[in-house]
Amino acid sequence: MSESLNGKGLALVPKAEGKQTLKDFKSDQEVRWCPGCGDYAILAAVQSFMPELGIKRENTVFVSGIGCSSRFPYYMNTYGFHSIHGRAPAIATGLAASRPDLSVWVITGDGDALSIGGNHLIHALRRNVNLNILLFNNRIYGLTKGQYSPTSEVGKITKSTPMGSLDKPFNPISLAVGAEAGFVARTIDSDRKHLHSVLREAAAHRGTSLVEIYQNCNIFNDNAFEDLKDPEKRDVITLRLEHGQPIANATQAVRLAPTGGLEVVARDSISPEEILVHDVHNPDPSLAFALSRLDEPAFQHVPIGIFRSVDRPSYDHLMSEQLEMAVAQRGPGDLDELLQGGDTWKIN
Amino acid sequence: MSESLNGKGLALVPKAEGKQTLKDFKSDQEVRWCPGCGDYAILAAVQSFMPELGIKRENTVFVSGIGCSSRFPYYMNTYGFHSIHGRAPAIATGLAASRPDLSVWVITGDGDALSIGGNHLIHALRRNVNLNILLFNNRIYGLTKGQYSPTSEVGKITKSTPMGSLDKPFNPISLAVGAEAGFVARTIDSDRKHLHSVLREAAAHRGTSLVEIYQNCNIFNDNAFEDLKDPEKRDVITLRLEHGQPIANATQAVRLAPTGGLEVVARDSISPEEILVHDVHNPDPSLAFALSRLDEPAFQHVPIGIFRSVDRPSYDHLMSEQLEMAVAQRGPGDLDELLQGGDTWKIN
Amino acid sequence: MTKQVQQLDRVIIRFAGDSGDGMQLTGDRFTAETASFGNDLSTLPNFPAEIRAPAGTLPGVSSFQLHFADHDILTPGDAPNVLVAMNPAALKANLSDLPRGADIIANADEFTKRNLQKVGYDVNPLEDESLAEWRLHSVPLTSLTVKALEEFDISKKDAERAKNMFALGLLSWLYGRPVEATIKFIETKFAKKPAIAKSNVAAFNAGYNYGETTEAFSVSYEIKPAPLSAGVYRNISGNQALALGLVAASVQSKLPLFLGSYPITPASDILHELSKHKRFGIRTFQAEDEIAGVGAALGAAFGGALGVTTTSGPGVALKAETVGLAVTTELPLIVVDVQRAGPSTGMPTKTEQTDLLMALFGRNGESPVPVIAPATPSDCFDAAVEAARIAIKYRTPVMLLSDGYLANGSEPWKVPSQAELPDISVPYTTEPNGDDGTTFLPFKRDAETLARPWAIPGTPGLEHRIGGIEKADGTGNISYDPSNHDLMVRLRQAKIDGIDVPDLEVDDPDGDARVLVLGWGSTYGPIAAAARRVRRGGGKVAQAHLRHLNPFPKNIGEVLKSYDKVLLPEINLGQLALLLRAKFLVDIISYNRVRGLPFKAEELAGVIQEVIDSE
Amino acid sequence: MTKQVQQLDRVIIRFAGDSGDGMQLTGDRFTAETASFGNDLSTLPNFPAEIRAPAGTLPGVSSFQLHFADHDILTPGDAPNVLVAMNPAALKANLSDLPRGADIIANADEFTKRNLQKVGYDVNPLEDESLAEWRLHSVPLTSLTVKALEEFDISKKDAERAKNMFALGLLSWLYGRPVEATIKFIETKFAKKPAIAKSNVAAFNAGYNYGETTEAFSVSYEIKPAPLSAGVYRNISGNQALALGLVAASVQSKLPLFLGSYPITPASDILHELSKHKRFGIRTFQAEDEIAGVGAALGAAFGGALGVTTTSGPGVALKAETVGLAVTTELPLIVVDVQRAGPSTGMPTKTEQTDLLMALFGRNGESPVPVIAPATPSDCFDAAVEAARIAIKYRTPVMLLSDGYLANGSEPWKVPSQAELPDISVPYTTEPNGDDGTTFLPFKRDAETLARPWAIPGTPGLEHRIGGIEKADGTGNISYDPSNHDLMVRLRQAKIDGIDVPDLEVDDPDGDARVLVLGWGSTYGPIAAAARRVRRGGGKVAQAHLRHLNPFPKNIGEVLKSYDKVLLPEINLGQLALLLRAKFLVDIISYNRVRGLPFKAEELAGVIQEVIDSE
Ligand SMILES: Cc1ncc(C[n+]2csc(CCOP(=O)(O)OP(=O)(O)O)c2C)c(N)n1
Ligand SMILES: Cc1ncc(C[n+]2csc(CCOP(=O)(O)OP(=O)(O)O)c2C)c(N)n1
Ligand code: SF4
Ligand code: SF4
Ligand SMILES: [Mg+2]
Ligand SMILES: [Mg+2]
Repeated sequence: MSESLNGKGLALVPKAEGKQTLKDFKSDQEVRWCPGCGDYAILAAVQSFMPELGIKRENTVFVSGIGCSSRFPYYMNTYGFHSIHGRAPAIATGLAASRPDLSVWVITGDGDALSIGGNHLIHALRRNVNLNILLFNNRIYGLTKGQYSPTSEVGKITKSTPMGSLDKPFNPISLAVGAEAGFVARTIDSDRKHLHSVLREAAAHRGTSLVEIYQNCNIFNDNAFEDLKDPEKRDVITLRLEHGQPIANATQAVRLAPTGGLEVVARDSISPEEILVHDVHNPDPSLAFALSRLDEPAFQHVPIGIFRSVDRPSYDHLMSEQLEMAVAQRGPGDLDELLQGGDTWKIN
Repeated sequence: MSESLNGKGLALVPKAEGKQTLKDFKSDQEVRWCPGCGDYAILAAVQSFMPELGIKRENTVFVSGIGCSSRFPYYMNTYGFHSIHGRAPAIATGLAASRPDLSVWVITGDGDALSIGGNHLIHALRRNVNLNILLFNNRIYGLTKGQYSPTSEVGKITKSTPMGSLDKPFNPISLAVGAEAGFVARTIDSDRKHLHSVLREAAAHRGTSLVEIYQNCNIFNDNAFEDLKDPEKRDVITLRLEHGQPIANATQAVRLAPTGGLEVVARDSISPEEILVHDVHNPDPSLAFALSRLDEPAFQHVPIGIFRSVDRPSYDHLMSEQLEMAVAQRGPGDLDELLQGGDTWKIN
Repeated sequence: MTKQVQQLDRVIIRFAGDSGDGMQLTGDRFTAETASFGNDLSTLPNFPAEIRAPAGTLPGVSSFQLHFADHDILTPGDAPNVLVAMNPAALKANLSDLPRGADIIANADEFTKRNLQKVGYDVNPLEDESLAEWRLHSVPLTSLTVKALEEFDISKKDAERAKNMFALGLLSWLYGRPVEATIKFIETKFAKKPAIAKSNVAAFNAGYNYGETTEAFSVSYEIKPAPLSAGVYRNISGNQALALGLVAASVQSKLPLFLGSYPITPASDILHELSKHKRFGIRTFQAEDEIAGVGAALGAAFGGALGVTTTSGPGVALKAETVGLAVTTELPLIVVDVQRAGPSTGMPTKTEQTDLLMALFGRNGESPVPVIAPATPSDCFDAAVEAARIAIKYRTPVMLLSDGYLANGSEPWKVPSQAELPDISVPYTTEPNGDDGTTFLPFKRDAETLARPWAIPGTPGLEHRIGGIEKADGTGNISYDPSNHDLMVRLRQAKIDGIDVPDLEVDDPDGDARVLVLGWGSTYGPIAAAARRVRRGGGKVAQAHLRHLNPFPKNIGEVLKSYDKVLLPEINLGQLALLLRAKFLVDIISYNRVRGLPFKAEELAGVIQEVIDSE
Repeated sequence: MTKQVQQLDRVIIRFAGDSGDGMQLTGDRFTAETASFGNDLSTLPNFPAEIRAPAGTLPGVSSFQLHFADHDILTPGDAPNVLVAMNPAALKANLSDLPRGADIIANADEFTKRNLQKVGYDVNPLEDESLAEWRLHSVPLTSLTVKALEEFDISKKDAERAKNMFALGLLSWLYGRPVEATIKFIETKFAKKPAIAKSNVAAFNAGYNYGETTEAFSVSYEIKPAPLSAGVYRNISGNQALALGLVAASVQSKLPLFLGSYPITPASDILHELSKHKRFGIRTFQAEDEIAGVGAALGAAFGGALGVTTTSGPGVALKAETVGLAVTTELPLIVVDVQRAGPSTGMPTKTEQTDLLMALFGRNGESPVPVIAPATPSDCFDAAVEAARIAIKYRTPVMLLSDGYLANGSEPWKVPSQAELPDISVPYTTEPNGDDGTTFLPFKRDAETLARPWAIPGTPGLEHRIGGIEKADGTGNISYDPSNHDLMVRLRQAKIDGIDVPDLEVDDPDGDARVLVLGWGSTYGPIAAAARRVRRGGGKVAQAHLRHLNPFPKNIGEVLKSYDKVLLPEINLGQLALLLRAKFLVDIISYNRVRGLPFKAEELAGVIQEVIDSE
């Protein structure tokens, strides 16, 4: 039974009756990000994407932590919970595990998800609760006005690191793959079409999907992802990951390195058959991991898209199954029977 | 300057004057694990190993969290801190970052390190503070009397999971590699020689080294690693990782899979040149990650040894450097100068 | 040989041995026999933090005390009448609690030179005169057991291990306990190892027969059943009762229960128990830590579940931030704290009442929560239902303060039928509540309870967002307005202050006491027993026990002021006293001992008498 | 044209504009000019939580208030004499605070139809009669600035942005402020963009000249320097003072400072400030969360550092468990809580005093910690040194309770020289302390202070282990002994109770007041100002301010009892009142407002007078 839901992330969520539009998903709250913030584009993309799912709006919930990005739920005309810093995956786990009829989205930032909330994130991933986690990675703490984050590059000069940061950043994709994630993807605020395509697959995946979204913070870390937006550079550094397609762009291509692992080479230096064909469903996460490492040195070749999409039964589903099995085996709970269970005696 | 300390984990720790023995490292406290617990063997191994380091005993500190394993510091005649559940990496980070003259060891369990303490662990690994983390993995919560842990196999029946656990376990090696760890190894309680060899390299590594130690809990999860100890099975399932050596045992061998990643094949089915030669210093962690996945299905082929040992400057060292640089640039701090800094005015 | 049978009205037995000797099991079985016989009873297990502390050492001693009687009793007893000591360590660790004249049944086989040395006995106390003031029964329990099991095909080790069953058999004979259930229990427990099952039954029977047939014991005792009120009874520990209370709360509120928890002594058993009841639609989630445990419970509550989290002191500290979020989002949540000795890790297996002020104040900002504390093991059931009632009705997190003593102690419990339990259900909000008939105001309050509506995802038309930032009264939109904040702070406080809490009842048989002894939580038994003693000695004392620590019962100020003196024993440094002094400016007399153990009734009787005498 | 110069003794100016208008910078610069001129002053920044809230909206308004005078003053002032309103939102948001007759300088250019609509003005208030009761100066600040910068090679946007400098220049002229430092400041700030630097200076000068040469303003004002005691002064905010105090504590204790912290408003600036002072050997560690921040600080303390962690309310909740570990391991640690409005996330940029009870009780078990609260921004310096002194001397975590008002507010500070600062160093233990001369007892206490020895790793012969489990008195070995636990609980409490704390000083000029107004923390300024007002009006009131919240000064009971009435204003629901009532059974009169804002002196004066009148 659990198998049969694989790939059907929303199978248990009731369908909407009429046709929905972007407007249905806009709340009446004034949006309060800085003018020019990448969060606007993501919000617009998500609002325009939601009708496509065709599920009841009231069965959709956005849960967030704290950070600029975590204001997101206020702007969605769905149920929403703006919780506390780092804990959204935990809160969403309880919600999704007890309500399989909901479509639950977690909105989080690089600090929220990877600094204070790192543990909840990796546990959500290994558990595979039916959640879609959108990680807005701007490589900075926005809301607290510009300290470095766990995805900031080494040597970053910020308010808290006037001589440069010392610690090696996390690669969210590598971390997620190392944490047994079933669905891991990366996209970017400025590319609505790509964002939609990734959200579509994330929603379809039944289990925890992690989507890293490169997001520009124009106030504290402007142009962090400029190379990926610059029309001239964009196409030569981005490596689009598409299932069943060779991983390459006009000038670069990925192949198996002779000593193991992957390498990026000039596309015209190898034959087309040598180019690695992407398999998002590969049960072995090793290649997805290797792909996640290609962005070193930074922004020379950046894979974008779905790194891994492998089904396994979701936690909430297995939990429901145990409840059903318990009833099937011994009947539904009877309170009197339970209370009077064990060694009892009677006094008249 | 930071480069020059690479590989010299104890370079800044003062040397012992006389020769030390195992006895020097035994405290006067009665050891209180269950008879037969694997922790005894690890304790004996560590106590017998410490003299080899030749550093001052008083400059050695063991910091632990909470759990059966975390009692460890009481039994070492060094400085010790038995702290709170999951927080040992954080506490040790403050200690090691402020005292480069200490050899700091963290003792932790699978629950302590990977459940409640997961976030501190992964951040310690990416930061690369000079710590040696020994993770006693018995795949169970011992101290709280037998609940499943984040390394328990799916379907495990325990007090808290009478119908079997639902969540996919972490693979501590994969998680660590995904968290940018520079040094990651696995060993086992019963093999003192191997334990010593791994501890030796861990201590030599300047930065955070994570050593997973398979440990038998004979009370709540007996024989979890029996296959690795059974004289008949042991040699055919263990894959010893040794730098510069082919990864193979009498019957099995590891090679690059034609579709990427690694695979284990019958040793006699391939030519010796095809066997993957282990390179612990590979800067790309992809192969170390792939090696960590070989233990699927469980206990068919289990790599043991050092997966990865790659140098990069340690956090504590970089921090000291910034302090020195600040002094070099502007001289040592002068309190009067500081207090009177900024816009001042004088009233007579 | 017919033996003499002596009538007793009550007995206190303490089983003590090595952690590996199975004393908890032995105690549990003796308790079960005693319960089914119909005595009133109360138990106190006491075990080391180590899973298996080194054999034969003092820290390795595990004990189980049982008090049973032909009348209703209140505590596991101060001083045992009988000590079963399975080794020298058990004798040494417990002797100081034993009044002169009490019986000691010692396992002579274990009093070897090596074992004696381990605990610092130079000579064997069974053989010198040092125990002359007690009634010593030196019995070679191990060798008798091994001999009795000679014919069985089991290892010597297994045979030796059955010595606790021999001891249990002997004690069962000594106090005329019914044995059938124990035999059945052994058979079920070892169903998969028939040889072990049979040999344990044989050891049990051998012990029983040893008492009956040898001359070692010349007297056996009879303790009549207690005249309990009619009904079905079972023996129950506090953790079990609490878990069952939560199941009952789920059924009676018609809400699915979601438990988010992280194991910790002495609370883990609630998680274990609840995880068995999936048939009731109960979801138990072992989280990665306490923060995730409470977070998941809160998330489930947002989704319409009865969200519960269970933990002990250090875990409560970790949950503080999330409980604050529950306070401000006004969602129902039950936070169970099975208090243990602190600070920090403290003494995890020992009891204490030191988390009251943390429960009340351990969060940033003005963050009021109701606090409830059960008085006895079985009362944990009712307290859990009451906590759920308040959480649901008022949409608030509720702190339920049990402790290590209640958690593991047990007593007979008159099992309620479902029909007797209150209906605590409150319907979700499903319709718009705005004046215009279409808008939904998530923070528009019920005029009577001040509770806000609970509209759960899946309800069309009521889509709304909540969060930790201050909310505008009514709409719930983010608000930084100073007056709104002041208003909301006061409304949240007023909601908690207004919770309907039953009046405090005072027990004063003669109605003319001038001294009131007050308590809360698990000190109920010792305080009530102490009051009885004092009254038996002619002293006048009134007694009252607080179950609601926040808000207090409405009549409490009046009660406090109507006595000349108020004595408040607490297993802390005076936490409730601080609250009462502050609120009522009454000069409460505190009596505080923080020893990780429950009070003794005798000790408290002395303290009460002193206060009376100082009048 | 020579203009009239009018003498004033004090002025309150509020700069208000959009978040993007640079009001904080403008206020800071005006403050710096005012400070260097020698007035006494006090400031109150007030900004939205959003980084850049939508332009032109009410939630996007950012303001900065400055009170300066020719005498010593205590607060940033209740009601501005002058409001600089850069747009309609700024006018609308602040008008209600403005007494009739006050000056309004409004940027007429921004009062466009669109901007007016955004905040719900139907007609332009600059043009109808609605502001008739104020003195309105409608100045086209933007266009004047743009015009003044025509010749510069900068974008129109950059030119417009300089309008705050124009306003600053105008106000500088109006109040006769010295301008050199501001010009230098602008040049340094924009050193890398010379065109911007030059144009900003030009805008500033243009504003100044506009005042001097046009007829728009006919009067300018003179406020003489305040007769402050001789010395070097600087203007300082609470966060800055606290950071410098920590640096000083490190120097004066001869201990390297280790800060483990996680960013959170309004505490982050302490992290920022300390991270600049690496020359002092200060290590700042931005941790993954608050738990790691305090954990690392504690680890560093174990290694011999002055361990510090800085945070705000929600972060304190998270640190509770680790602070408990520090309590039981008895290691020095400073926990700084810059309180903000709660509960939960609350209102992060607003002030509050609601964490006092959490600081005292927010941990499991009996877990006493000293608590200290600074009274004014500059007092944060001394409070930090005092916290360090206690932490080191008594080997204990210390809670230092600042708040959002102190953190961002500023005042002139008479800079102490290092020679005036106390030596707070305490040597590490380096020798065995056992009676045998060779053993080391990590929990053998100093007879006077009850502090345990602090022997750090690297010290030969003193190797020892500490931890969170209860420790045997003296040896520190794990102990489950009931009497030992009771003893240790009491010893830990006695150590804190015995901390040497200066007596509470009472300010009662005439010595015959019957009413005492008491406060703690940041309410000092408004309370003292209120007391002055009351006295000026002939009322008799004594004033006292608590810096040590735990333990209390020894004489406090006596002080409380020597007045008929004690009034205690707090920005919470009565947290200190609860403690004092409990301890001294005194019927404290509480005055509580929880609006996220400091009290106003006028408001408190009224309350004090009422209490006096009710005598
Ligand atoms: C417990 C707690 N600690 C710290 C904070 C302060 N804080 C709020 S958001 C944030 C980090 C924001 O960074 P990120 O998650 O990257 O979000 P962004 O603002 O960049 O979208 C911090 C440190 C808090 N609100 N709560
Ligand atoms: C904050 C907190 N939560 C929970 C506990 C209870 N606890 C102690 S050890 C432990 C887990 C032990 O498992 P592991 O780390 O694997 O160590 P082991 O005992 O197996 O060596 C737990 C849950 C605690 N002491 N503190
Ligand atoms: S600070 Fe950065 S992330 Fe935050 S709203 Fe502004 S631009 Fe966006
Ligand atoms: S419970 Fe398991 S891990 Fe703990 S001491 Fe016993 S055998 Fe070892
Ligand atoms: Mg960010
Ligand atoms: Mg374990």
